[in-house]
Amino acid sequence: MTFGLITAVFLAALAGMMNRKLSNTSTLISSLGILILGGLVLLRGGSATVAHGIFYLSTLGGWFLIVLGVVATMSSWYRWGYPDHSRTTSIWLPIFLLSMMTVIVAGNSWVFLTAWETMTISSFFLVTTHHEKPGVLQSGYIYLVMSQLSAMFILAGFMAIGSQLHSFDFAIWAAHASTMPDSYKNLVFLLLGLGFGIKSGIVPFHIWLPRAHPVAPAPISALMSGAMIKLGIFGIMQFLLIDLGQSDRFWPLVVLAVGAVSALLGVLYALMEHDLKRLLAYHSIENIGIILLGVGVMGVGIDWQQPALTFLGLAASLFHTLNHAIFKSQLFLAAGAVEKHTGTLDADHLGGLIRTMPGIAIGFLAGSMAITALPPFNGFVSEWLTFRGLLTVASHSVFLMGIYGLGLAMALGLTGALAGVCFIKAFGTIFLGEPRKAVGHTTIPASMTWPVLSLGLLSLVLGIFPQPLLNLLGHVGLQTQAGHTDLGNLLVSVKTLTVAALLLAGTAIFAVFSRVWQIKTVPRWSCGRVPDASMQFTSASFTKAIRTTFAFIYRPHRKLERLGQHAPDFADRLLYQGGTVPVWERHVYKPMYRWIWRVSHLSTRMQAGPIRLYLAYLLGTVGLMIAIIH
Amino acid sequence: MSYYWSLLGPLALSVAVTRTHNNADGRWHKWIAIWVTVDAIAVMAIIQHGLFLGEWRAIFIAITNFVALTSAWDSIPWLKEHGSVNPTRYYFLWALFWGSLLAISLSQNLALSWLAMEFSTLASAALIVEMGDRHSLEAAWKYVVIASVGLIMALIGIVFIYASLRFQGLLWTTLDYSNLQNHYQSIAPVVRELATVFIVSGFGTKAGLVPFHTWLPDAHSEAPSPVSGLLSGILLGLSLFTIARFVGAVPVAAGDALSGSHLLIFFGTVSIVIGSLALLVQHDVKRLLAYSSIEQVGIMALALGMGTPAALTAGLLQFVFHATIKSSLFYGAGHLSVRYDTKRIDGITDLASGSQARSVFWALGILALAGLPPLGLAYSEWLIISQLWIQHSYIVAFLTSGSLTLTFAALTHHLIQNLWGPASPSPRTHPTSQQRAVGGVV
Amino acid sequence: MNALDLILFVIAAVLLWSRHMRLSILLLAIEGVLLSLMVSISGQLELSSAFVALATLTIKAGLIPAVLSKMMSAFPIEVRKDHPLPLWAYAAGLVVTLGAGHIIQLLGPSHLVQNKFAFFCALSSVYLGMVMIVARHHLLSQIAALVSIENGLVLLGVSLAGSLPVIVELGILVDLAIAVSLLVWMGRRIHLAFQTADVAVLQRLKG
Amino acid sequence: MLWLVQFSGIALLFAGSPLLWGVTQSVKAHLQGRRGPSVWQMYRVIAKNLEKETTAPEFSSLIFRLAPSVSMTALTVVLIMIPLSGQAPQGWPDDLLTVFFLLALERFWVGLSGLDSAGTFGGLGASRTSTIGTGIEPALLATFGVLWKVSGATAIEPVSASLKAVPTGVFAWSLAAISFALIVLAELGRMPVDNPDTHLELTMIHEATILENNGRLLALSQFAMTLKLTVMTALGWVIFGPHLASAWANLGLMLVELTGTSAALGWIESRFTKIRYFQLPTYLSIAAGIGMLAFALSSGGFNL
Repeated sequence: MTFGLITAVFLAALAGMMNRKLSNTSTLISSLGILILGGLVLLRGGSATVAHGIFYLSTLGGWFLIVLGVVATMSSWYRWGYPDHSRTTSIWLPIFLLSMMTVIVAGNSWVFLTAWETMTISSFFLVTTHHEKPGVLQSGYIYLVMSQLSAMFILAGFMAIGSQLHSFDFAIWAAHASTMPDSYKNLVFLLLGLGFGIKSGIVPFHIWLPRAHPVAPAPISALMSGAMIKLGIFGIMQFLLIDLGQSDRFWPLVVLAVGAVSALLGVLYALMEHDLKRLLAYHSIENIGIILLGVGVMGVGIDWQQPALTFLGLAASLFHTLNHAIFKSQLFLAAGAVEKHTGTLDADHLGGLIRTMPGIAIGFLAGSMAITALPPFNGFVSEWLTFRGLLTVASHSVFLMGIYGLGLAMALGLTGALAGVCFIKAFGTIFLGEPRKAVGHTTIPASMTWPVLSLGLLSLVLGIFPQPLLNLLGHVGLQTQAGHTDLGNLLVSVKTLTVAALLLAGTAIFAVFSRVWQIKTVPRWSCGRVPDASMQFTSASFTKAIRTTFAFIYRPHRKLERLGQHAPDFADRLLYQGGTVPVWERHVYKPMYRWIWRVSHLSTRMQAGPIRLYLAYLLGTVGLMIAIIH
Repeated sequence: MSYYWSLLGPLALSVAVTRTHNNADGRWHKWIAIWVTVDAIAVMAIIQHGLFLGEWRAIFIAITNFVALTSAWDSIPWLKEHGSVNPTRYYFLWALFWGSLLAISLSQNLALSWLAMEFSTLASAALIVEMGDRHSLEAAWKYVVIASVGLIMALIGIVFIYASLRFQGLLWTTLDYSNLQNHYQSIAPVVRELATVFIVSGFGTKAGLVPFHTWLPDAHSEAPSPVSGLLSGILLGLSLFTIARFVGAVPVAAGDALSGSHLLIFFGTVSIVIGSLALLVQHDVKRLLAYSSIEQVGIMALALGMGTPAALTAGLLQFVFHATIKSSLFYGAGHLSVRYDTKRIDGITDLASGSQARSVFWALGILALAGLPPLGLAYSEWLIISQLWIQHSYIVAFLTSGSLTLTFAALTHHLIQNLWGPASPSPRTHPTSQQRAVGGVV
Repeated sequence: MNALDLILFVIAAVLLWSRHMRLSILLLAIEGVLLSLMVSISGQLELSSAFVALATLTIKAGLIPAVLSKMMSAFPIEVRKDHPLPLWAYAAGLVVTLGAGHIIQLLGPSHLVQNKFAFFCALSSVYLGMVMIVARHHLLSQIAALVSIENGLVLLGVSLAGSLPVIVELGILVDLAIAVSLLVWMGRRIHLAFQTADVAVLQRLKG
Repeated sequence: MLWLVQFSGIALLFAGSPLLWGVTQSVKAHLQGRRGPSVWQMYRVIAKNLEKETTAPEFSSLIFRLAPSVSMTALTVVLIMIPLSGQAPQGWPDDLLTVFFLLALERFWVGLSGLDSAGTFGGLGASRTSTIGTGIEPALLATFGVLWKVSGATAIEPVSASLKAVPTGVFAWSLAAISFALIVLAELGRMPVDNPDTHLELTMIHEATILENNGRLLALSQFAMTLKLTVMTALGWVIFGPHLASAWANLGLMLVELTGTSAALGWIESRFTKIRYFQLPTYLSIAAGIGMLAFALSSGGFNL
């Protein structure tokens, strides 16, 4: 059954690859296939090997298949209206989908790595669809290299496990990996953690993410941000937490720290962006951080042998994974619509789009509220779970460890608040107010609007009724086979339905009370001057206070030049330039890059030209070796 | 014994070629290619039994013939592009080179392997000189001198081994690998160690192990592309496997620092690191491929150095994949450099907007070389790395993994440039090889 | 026998030192004659070893010097002379000669080396040839050095094993002949292309 | 029984919140030597605004029109969730973290409405409100952490009694209460963070976001402002205040406490000056630091 379904997905995707006209339909079909497969696996529970160990299906994988399926289905639907009929997309998109599915259902490390690398290369070609635009190739290249780095770490980690267990089958790993010695587990944790972490975009390996995601076409960005980076989380949970079981207590704390740092820095960098898609990409880093906080809680639970805490962390991270997939793909799809609608994504040029594309605007608002974790949307539930997990860790430990846990919770709180600011900014400057520049308005087809709205609706539904889906998570195989009991009261104290009902009813009552339909439009107040669009706050001015507050992170710079004849006193024109310093790029990656080039140059010095030197190498080496013999 | 029939093809060809008249139209080139193809198929029929059994010799012959036949087919367009090359001489030398490669593959005897290898040097060097410009002269000179010195090293080792074994009364079969294996214990350990050092570095020179590789980038980049394919794809691997056969037959006591496997692993690692580092700053497309060969040979050396059955299989796989991929890339590089009139990587740009087949071919080849699954080489490399882990050679494993990443980065860097790079303003700014030759003479 | 070895060793040393191509070629020819003499008296006098000796004489004392001197005469007078031997080469020569002693010590316990003096002379000639190929600039010197190393190797074979298998010896000889002819042919073309016979100019390919 | 107490408490506090505002204002006026308006003044202002015609600035959308309703709703829901008698009825949604997120919801919509008004002041107010929010939320969590540590649950519960069992409980309690008070001042936009009476564009924070509101929208916004005062102080008293045996008595005590707080607020307003906007991060991080210290002390030990 499952094997048949996998085969069907393969065939559908391959058909799409062969034929450009078929591509849309068959991608949609294979996406739905993935969704169904995920549902089947999840409902059945447990794990099974399929096709002589080529595929290995676990409940965790089932959950990630659903995550992938949802995003893929919506992106495929969205593609019907998305005016990008390039050959690149029609060939590589099915392969990309297929490889992501195969990563999840892979049964041994060879299949996994093949799928993983195929995923990298196909997404690289998708990212560079518009290679003629400046900067795209560079972004794609950085993405490719970072991905390969990740693949190599994963390879090393797999080899470490495989050489210890003398098998590369995941089913065997699941059974025996927990018996490995602790020192070996540490090595595996380091290698696989780095490998999967780089691919999911943790700080400081995040630099590829804000470059690669924005330049890709919108459905691709949605898939990459919504599904692909989640596979890193899948790897961490499957191999490091579930398979390895109890390990050194140090590691969950590292995961928590990495999560907090990624979350905070991700949102802080997002705040300074005025390109909508780059902003969303930075938010992916933030959300990966939040998911990792949940993962860390799960790890702490495993190490403390606390099934309830383990399950809390698991539920928090997995649910946030799904939620982020939903609202992030929704936001990316909406951003794609904005781009097609106006031809730009620069928040400093846009404004008032809620009047020209109300459907997308409402979808974006729903997504913004979900990503900011506001009730009654789904982000609220998963962040609530994460908070609960962190505060539980904090309150069950003493002094320093307690402070650490509380600090993490506070970091998450700060992250949430900053995300709020960022999305007030994003939604406010792009969809509200008066247009800042005159931009064209192309009509958006309904097939681009509806996926965005459906995803918004899905967010809302999951925010109000999270319990059924969370119950499915009880099947995820953990070595501490408890947690099922705690499932029921996990969400008992957050009465999502009550709160949602109160909120909707209250808003309706007050809206009726204030008679919103009777309100007349009048000119706005601007101290008596004639108001114009430039008086509005822009993206940069909105976040000025945050920029100064976090100056130690941003290292902002500004330059004010006075131009004109009597420049110092009466300037004709002022030239203002400002920005922030990309710290990681400047202080880590640039020097590293230069260093590698220098070493490379140095290594070719060996090949200096004169044949007598070459002969001297040869004879010298042999002489040296003979001298060693005794 | 029947394997020796495979030498008939090259010999017949070399004789037949001398009978041809050097008329302008190259119609007979096609017949040579057909002859090589037919011969390859016939030999395949002879050796198929051994092939199924996984005999090394059979595999070597098969892969040598396969690359030779592609080289023969590629020679037709290549000769058309390079009118200044004398086809008769070219094909004569080519046939000798092919024959010497087959002889290395076949050889069951250390001394014969040595001889065949020496002849392969001479034949291929003569082919490089056929290009006729200053660069190729320089490359060929370095190639012959360095390779000869290296091979003399190997010969010193062989003399030691022979001198130790001549009392066995086996006469000239003393140096058969099987006899070596049977009698190696009568060789004093120190002699074994000394001979291993000489033979590994001697044949290692032909295999292109760093620091004996110095001739390799020059020779491979200046040779005619069809010959570069054979040089890089076949000759390097065969030299390495000759070392492996010797090392397998005459093992050094396990505790010795300079045992064959240690040397192979050491030089292999150094080759991987240096080869991958050099990739990043290359300007010449064929030099790029040559350095990548050094790196690949290093990986093979690791596999052969470990010597476990799994590692040997992986090494063999690596050899086969590398032979097919690298040779086709060399052919492609030759045609591209003629088409764009430059061998500079930054001159060969914007492939993607041209013929689709060409860009797909090039991209697939480079990506395969970069170690991207499911394109062959990735798997053999992974297998080798897994063997390193199993043997607990962590440092080597990390160095190899790191270098593979670097290789990937460098090759894709150049690939992106090739596929979509900005079209160079005037494609004719770089002098062609013929112009260079003329300039050199003037 | 030992006297022959000593003479060959001295010739190798003089070859290293000699700047004049004509002298070098002459020395090579003498080496060839002595070698063929050596081969013929070393083992039992058989048809095969006589054949090898004859071949050695033809190739090493006849063909190779002839080809080399033909090549040299194609060069103008001013490029018939190599640079003087650099100082470090003397030191290197001394070191490698001592190195040969080191190897004899190494091999001592194995009883491989029957005639230590002959072995020493042979190995040192090989080593001196190697020093020569690194130290010398001239195209011809490099070829001569290659031949000299090869000669030393034959000496080594004789001193260690009496003789190598005939087929191998003949193979080596033929190979040497072809290699030298090829190198000579290339050397003439290099001289034509680069207007010099100094290998130090072969520096265009790097990196 | 608890249900009845809870519902009457909600009704009382909802209806009485403009009165509490009035108390603050008149105490302030008295301390400043003015006669000041009556304590019922806020009711009059709201009633007056309800009668006026409602307008919205050009370019504004439904967001602007809905925002006062949403913030009003969010605060009402928070009010509903607080167990005003110190003990929630069975199955009551008295969840601490939900309160946290509801406050964020209110702030989010206020910010949006500011930007939707398409003027300079709206954006300014939105920017300042949400920036202050980024300091408030983590600091609030520190206090919540203390609560969590003591009760081990997510519900809003009084902590004083439980903290007494901890050796350093008194310190923990007082530090947490101080931290919470500092945060509440910031959240409410009172001195020393913001001056609620100002109409000077350069300094105003909350006022700027509702500058374009009038008529019914303004009435809702003003009511929301007073409701927020009530909600936050009630939350503080429930958590940190004394706790009596009877539910009705507790409710009565709550009313007294709220009135007292309003008066105290008036006193604070007339004693302190507003600190600079760019000094606010320092202020808020001090609050957060105190909260963390309280959390550390609430475990009662210093063993690692």
